[in-house]
Amino acid sequence: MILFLFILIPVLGAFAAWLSAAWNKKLPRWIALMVLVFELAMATAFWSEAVGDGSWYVTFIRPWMPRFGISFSLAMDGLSLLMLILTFFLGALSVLVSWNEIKERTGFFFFNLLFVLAGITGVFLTMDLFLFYFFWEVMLIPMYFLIGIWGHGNRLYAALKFFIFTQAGGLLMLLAILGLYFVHAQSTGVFTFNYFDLLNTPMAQETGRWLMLGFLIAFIVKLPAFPFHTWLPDAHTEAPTAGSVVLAGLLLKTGAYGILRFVLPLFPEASQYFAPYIMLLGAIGILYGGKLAYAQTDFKRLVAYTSVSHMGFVLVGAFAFNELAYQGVVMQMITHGISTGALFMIAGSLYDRLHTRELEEMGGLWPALPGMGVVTMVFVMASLGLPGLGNFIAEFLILAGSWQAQPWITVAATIGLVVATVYSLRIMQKVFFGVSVREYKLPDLSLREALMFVPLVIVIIWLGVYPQPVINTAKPATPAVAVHFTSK
Amino acid sequence: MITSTTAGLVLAGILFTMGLVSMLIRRNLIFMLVSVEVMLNAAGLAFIVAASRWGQPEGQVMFMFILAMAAAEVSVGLALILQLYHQLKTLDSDEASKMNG
Amino acid sequence: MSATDLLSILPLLIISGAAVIAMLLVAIKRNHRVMHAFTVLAFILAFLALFLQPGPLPYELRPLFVVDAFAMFNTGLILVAGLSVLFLSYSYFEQREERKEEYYILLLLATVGGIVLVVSQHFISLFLGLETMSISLYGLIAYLRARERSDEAGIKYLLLAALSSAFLLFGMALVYAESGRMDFTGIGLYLAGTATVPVSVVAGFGLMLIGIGFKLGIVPFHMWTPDIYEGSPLPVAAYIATVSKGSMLVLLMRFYRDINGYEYTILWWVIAIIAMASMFTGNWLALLQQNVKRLLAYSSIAHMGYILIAFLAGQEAGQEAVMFYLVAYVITSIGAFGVLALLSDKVRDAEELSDFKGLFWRQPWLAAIFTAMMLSLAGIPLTAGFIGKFYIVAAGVDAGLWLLLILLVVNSVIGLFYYVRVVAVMFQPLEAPQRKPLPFFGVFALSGLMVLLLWLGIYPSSLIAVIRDMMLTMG
Amino acid sequence: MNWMYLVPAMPFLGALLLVLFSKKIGKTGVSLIGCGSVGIAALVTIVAGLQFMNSGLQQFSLPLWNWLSVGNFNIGITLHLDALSLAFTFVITFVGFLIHVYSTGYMAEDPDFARFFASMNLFVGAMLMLVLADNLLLLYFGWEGVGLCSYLLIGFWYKDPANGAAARKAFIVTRVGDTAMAIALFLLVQHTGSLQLTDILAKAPTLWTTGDATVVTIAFLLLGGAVGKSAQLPLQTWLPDAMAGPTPVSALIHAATMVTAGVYLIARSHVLFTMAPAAQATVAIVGAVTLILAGCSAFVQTDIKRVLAYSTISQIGYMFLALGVGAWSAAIFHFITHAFFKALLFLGAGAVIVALHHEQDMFKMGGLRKSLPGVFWIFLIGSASLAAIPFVTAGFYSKDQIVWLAGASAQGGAGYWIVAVMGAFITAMYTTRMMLLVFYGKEKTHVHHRPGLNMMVPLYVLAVCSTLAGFMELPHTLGHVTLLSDFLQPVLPAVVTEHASTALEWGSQGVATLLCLAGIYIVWRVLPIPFPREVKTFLKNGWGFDAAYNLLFVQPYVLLARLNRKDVVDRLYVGLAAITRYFHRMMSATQSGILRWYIMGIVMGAVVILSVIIWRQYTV
Repeated sequence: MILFLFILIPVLGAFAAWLSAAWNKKLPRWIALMVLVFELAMATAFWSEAVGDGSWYVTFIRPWMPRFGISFSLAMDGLSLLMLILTFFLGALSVLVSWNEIKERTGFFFFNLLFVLAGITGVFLTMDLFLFYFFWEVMLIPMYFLIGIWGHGNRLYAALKFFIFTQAGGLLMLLAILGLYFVHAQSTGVFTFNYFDLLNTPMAQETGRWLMLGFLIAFIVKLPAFPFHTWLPDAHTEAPTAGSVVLAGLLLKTGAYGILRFVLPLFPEASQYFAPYIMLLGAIGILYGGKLAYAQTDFKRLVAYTSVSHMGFVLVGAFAFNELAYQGVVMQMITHGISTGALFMIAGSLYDRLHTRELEEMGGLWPALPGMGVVTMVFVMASLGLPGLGNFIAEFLILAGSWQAQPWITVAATIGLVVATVYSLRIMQKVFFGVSVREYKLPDLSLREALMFVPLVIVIIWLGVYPQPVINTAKPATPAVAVHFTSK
Repeated sequence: MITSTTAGLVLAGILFTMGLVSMLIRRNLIFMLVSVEVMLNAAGLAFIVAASRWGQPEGQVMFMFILAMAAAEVSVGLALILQLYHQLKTLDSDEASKMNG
Repeated sequence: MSATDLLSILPLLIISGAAVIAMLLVAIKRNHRVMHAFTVLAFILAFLALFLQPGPLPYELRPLFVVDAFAMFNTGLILVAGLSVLFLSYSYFEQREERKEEYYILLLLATVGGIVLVVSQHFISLFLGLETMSISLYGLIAYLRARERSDEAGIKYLLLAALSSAFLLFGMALVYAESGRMDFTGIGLYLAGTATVPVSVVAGFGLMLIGIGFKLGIVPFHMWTPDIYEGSPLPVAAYIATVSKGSMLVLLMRFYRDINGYEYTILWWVIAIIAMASMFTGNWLALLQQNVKRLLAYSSIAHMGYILIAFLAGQEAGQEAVMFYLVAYVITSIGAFGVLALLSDKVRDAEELSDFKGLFWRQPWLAAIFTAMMLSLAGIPLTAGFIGKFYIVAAGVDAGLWLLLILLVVNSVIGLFYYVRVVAVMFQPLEAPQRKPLPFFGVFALSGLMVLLLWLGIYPSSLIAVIRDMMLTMG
Repeated sequence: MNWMYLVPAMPFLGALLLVLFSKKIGKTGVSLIGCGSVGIAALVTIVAGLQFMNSGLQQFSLPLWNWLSVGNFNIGITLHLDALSLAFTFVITFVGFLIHVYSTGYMAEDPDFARFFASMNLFVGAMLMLVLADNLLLLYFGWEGVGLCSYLLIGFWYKDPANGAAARKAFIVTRVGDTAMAIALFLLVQHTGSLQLTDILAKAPTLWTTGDATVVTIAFLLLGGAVGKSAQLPLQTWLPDAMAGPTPVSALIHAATMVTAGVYLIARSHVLFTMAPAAQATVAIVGAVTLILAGCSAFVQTDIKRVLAYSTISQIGYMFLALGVGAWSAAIFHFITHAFFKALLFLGAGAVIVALHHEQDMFKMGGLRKSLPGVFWIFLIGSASLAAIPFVTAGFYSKDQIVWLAGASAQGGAGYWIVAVMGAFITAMYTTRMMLLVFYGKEKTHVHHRPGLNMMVPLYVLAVCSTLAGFMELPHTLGHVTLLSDFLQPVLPAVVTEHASTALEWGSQGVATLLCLAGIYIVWRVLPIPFPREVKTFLKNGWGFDAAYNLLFVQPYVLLARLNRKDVVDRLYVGLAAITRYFHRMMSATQSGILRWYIMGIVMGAVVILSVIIWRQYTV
């Protein structure tokens, strides 16, 4: 039941926020914040109790469409739990981020924000493939609105592009889900969308490969991997800060989650067959994304391309089939969510003050904003993979793991660290160093901003120096296929 | 070998085609209406031929219905054409193309 | 005819009778409100009469009619659709200057045609139903005489419908000439008993397909749709999109099943190509369309293409999918046209995309409804359209129609572009929101439709169970 | 020794406090925390070091907490103390403390006083983690951490974009090396399943035979990391530019400690290098070539700090040479003396620079012998050590050992020896030139301000060390003291010498001494040395490496980035959209509104359907 509440509470909160706006414009943000803090507390409490209790902590099943063998089936293991905590953590922060940024139609804004978070929560919890697809699509619309209504200049184009890309991938996944459903029915006579039943479906080699591609495309569009990444810079750049945070921090993770949860366990043979090609795509993404990030002049666009680069690591790691890489992928999902989310928040805070995102118009901000400079430095360093910060753990584990599968691809991916250095340092230089164009008299971190950034900094350092709790939590959730070659 | 049924159907087919062709090449709405009547009657003829082949009344019943329907259609059609003429001052069907795209 | 015979087609009788009484009412005194109330009453009564079904199903009224669960269900669907249209019609026509009362008579007559189509199992009743509906529609389409476009639409529809009827008739004549039967089951028997089906019979089916395809508005017989949708009054457009197309679709399904049409690969391929062409043509045409009515018309072409995929998948799943999609499509179409109707004023219809600018901030509820309808058309979850599309894809996957499904996916993506574009327009910021009071009945009907849409989107099991039972009894 | 964790913890804590409370505690508070934290670390090091030496342990590990544990792969945050790390720790904390104290004077006027000390403390902490790490991952943590601080401090005066560029260059170039090192770690994980240093060094001989491709690859990759950090060929280009940072930074990071991390790494993993002769030879060759190239460049610089920077590269070249020929402890010895005298020289240069109001051009200095006598003497001591004036300087003993072993050790040879003595000659020349330009001749810039006590005291201490440190280790010919190499013996094996004899050693020392004195004499007599201008420019720009890298890597990358700013992949999707729109326009044309056209559509459809059906009927 607690699983259902995880989804239900944000949905109810969403409607409450919407309706309350008619009464008081400031109420929705309080409602949203309280809902998410409550959820975060609930998930964290759950974590402190649940760790070590085997693979699946809790499940929730109700029949939904018996005609098709569809049930409303939720279940939680370590991976889901970690993703859930990340969701609520970033969700609460994105409310704080929007605190003053969103002045128009606050009710509807927070409605959408909570709704998209509910959808994401559902994606992370569901163990019914139909329901998964359902949530997968549900989260698109509120996200579309977040970008399309409260975004910047070219918001409609960006929102539409986002929508169309993910929908195209999603429909292919739907075909694959149904294909799997009927393949399963043919061989066992049981019509079901239940994840656990569909595991180990016997199927012809070729069928498996085609179906796997259907899933994979949906996930790597969302991830996004080269060459399906082009929706992301537009969407990230035009979205309001909270939208960018949710997109980068959470929505992209649903793609990674999908790969770990569905592609690998459902199609072990096909995954191994395609692994080198997919890892290659990942490595190309790392380098290509990094190169594009370097070329950007728009702060948010730059950060957006870094996501392409960082998500390449996920792809490289997920298909390396060993435990190191798997744990690295889980870490990467979390740390990228935090570090990139933080960078978008910084971009938002700067935009608040300067009303521009152009790097060329910034510079020399350090004297005015030393506090923000320090925070930015932390996350820039996280983004280039400085040891001691969470991203390093993730990238190291991924690369150390993938090395054992594909050394040459790993070399290419490792060169990504240099590329990351090049673009990351450019951020610091362009924003905080150099001489200020005009003499700024700007307020440094406000209390609200400090409340946003301090937890982020603490978490990223915590993950950098003591990631073991996360690793322990994710460990029982490791699918057997993911540890195909265990390290010697 | 050509049976009378086949011959009748071929005749009906020829009539039908003639109606069709004239519908295509005519621009005057009245003529188009007439052409479509020709086609309907060709179909009716085909029914009669078929009915006579099987010695059944159904085909002829059908023809009656076709006649009735054609009459209804013509009456509505003429009314509409009249109205259109008031507005466009022409019976050229190509003029009645305000809606496109 | 026995009492049970009459009872079994009671809805049809009620509507027919109501049409006659309505004429008398007009003759006595013109009163829009009374006419409207009377028609609504007739529809409700007819709907209730469905539940008075006497005997076991299927109940045959030889030779023309058959009343089975399938027919009952679709009669119900037609009646509900008609009722919804009626709710929208009152306020729409109330603000017009033309005489309003005959509209209701025509609507009743068209509904008679529709019901006849869904219960017919004979060429004659097919023809009668079709023509009753068509001729009423001529009048309905051209009802707003003051508008030039109305006449243009009316005359176009008349000539094209007559043309297509001619094809249909000629096709039926060819089939009849060869088989000597005009009832569907009889033709089926004839076909079953013939080793090689003569070319004239297959050609006859082909010609019939033209007539049916015209009504369904599928490529290449689709060209009338945008002009007719644009030219007709909005409730009528909604009616054409739903009742006219729906009843024809039902007829096609029945006919195809009775003649065992899935055996003729050539027909299958013809329909498959039509389906593909319809999807692409409809979506491409709608892509940058600025007129919402035309946009809906084009989108309906594409949707008919989607339905044909489920139709081609055949089997149980395919037929269920067709029915579910039809229900979803009926709800969605009426909802969409309904929003347009409520937004229209007495001078013009709210049909340009620019009329929707900032609607969400002016009329949030209407905008929410329209958004839901658009998303349903696009097949986004939480709406019936999503389940419908899922059903079609499931049926397609089951039947292994991968090519068609991939094209469906491509088209869904193209479709998404313009549906979402419409939604985006509604959410554009608007400086000075002006509200206009909305008629209660209209909003009530639309809200009901939206609730239904969401209900079917979230919990479709009830409808699925009904459709499934119905299909099972049909055999 | 259990509170050894305080050694790295104190500087980290200091950095944290300085970041959080910089505004509240004033300059005095900042100085106290900044110097105090490193001072405490130094004290703890001394105490722990004494305990360690008394305990008789060969090594001591202090596990703090479990960092990562995935499957069989375990990494702890564990400190590891042995002779090698103790030597480094001592130098880092001790020299670091002196430089911190010095900085309170040097940076006194800077508005970003607190930021400076925060970064410096962070650096010391990271550097300590590097040398105290028990495993390569933790070492890598320190390794990158010092890189970050180096970046922060080179770009300390961020208002000048050139400083920022220098900082980024330093970070990026070293990162190239780090990438190689990271790959080495992956290989080690793959083959040994561990990154624990003692583990690896113990397992290596059982896993591989000498010269095995894997171990050679690993050694080469580690060397890649080392040359990046230690500014050796081919990644040396960043160090001269790194002089953009404040002078104490150059002293601490770019002379005494961080740049020798590469030496530490190679010494630390000496087993792997011993097993990979090709890689070890490469170490020697890299060192030899670097020391000559950098020495030549140092000779023609005009900026006093750049002279010292090239000199540092060159001296680290010596250390690499020593490592390459298996003279492990000689390298460490040179590291220690170099840390003292180079820090001394940098700080002395800093005193000069401050005195002349941030003038760094040696040709605008001159005659400072009189106006800054204290600095002059100190600088003289440092220079003497650098030039390796025989017998009285630390530099003489450490360099002499390397020169001798370059020829005499088993892996050494005549070629290395010749390069080493040539290097000594060049060193003497550029050192003398620097002394002459700065302290002799006419005074060209007036002295503004004399260094205060807080700057001078560290200089005195370092001067003493630069002289005395040499006596830890004396050659066979001169008393034969082996304090350091004995101390390091448990960690680093003694050098194996071949064809060595006392006579030869005398000869080697004699030649080196002669060349050194000759160098001094030549420069003394004939300054300025007439060089063709082109040669001078070429040498001054560091043998054109910068230009070549710029042309080969930087510019193509920037150009590519600029050309493809809009992402060419997106064109694909834009193109698809355009095609769809084109179809839309094409189809729209069919909806002409003309009735006959529609009829035509239906007729065409009918014709096609009928002909397909009939065709099919008669063909099948």
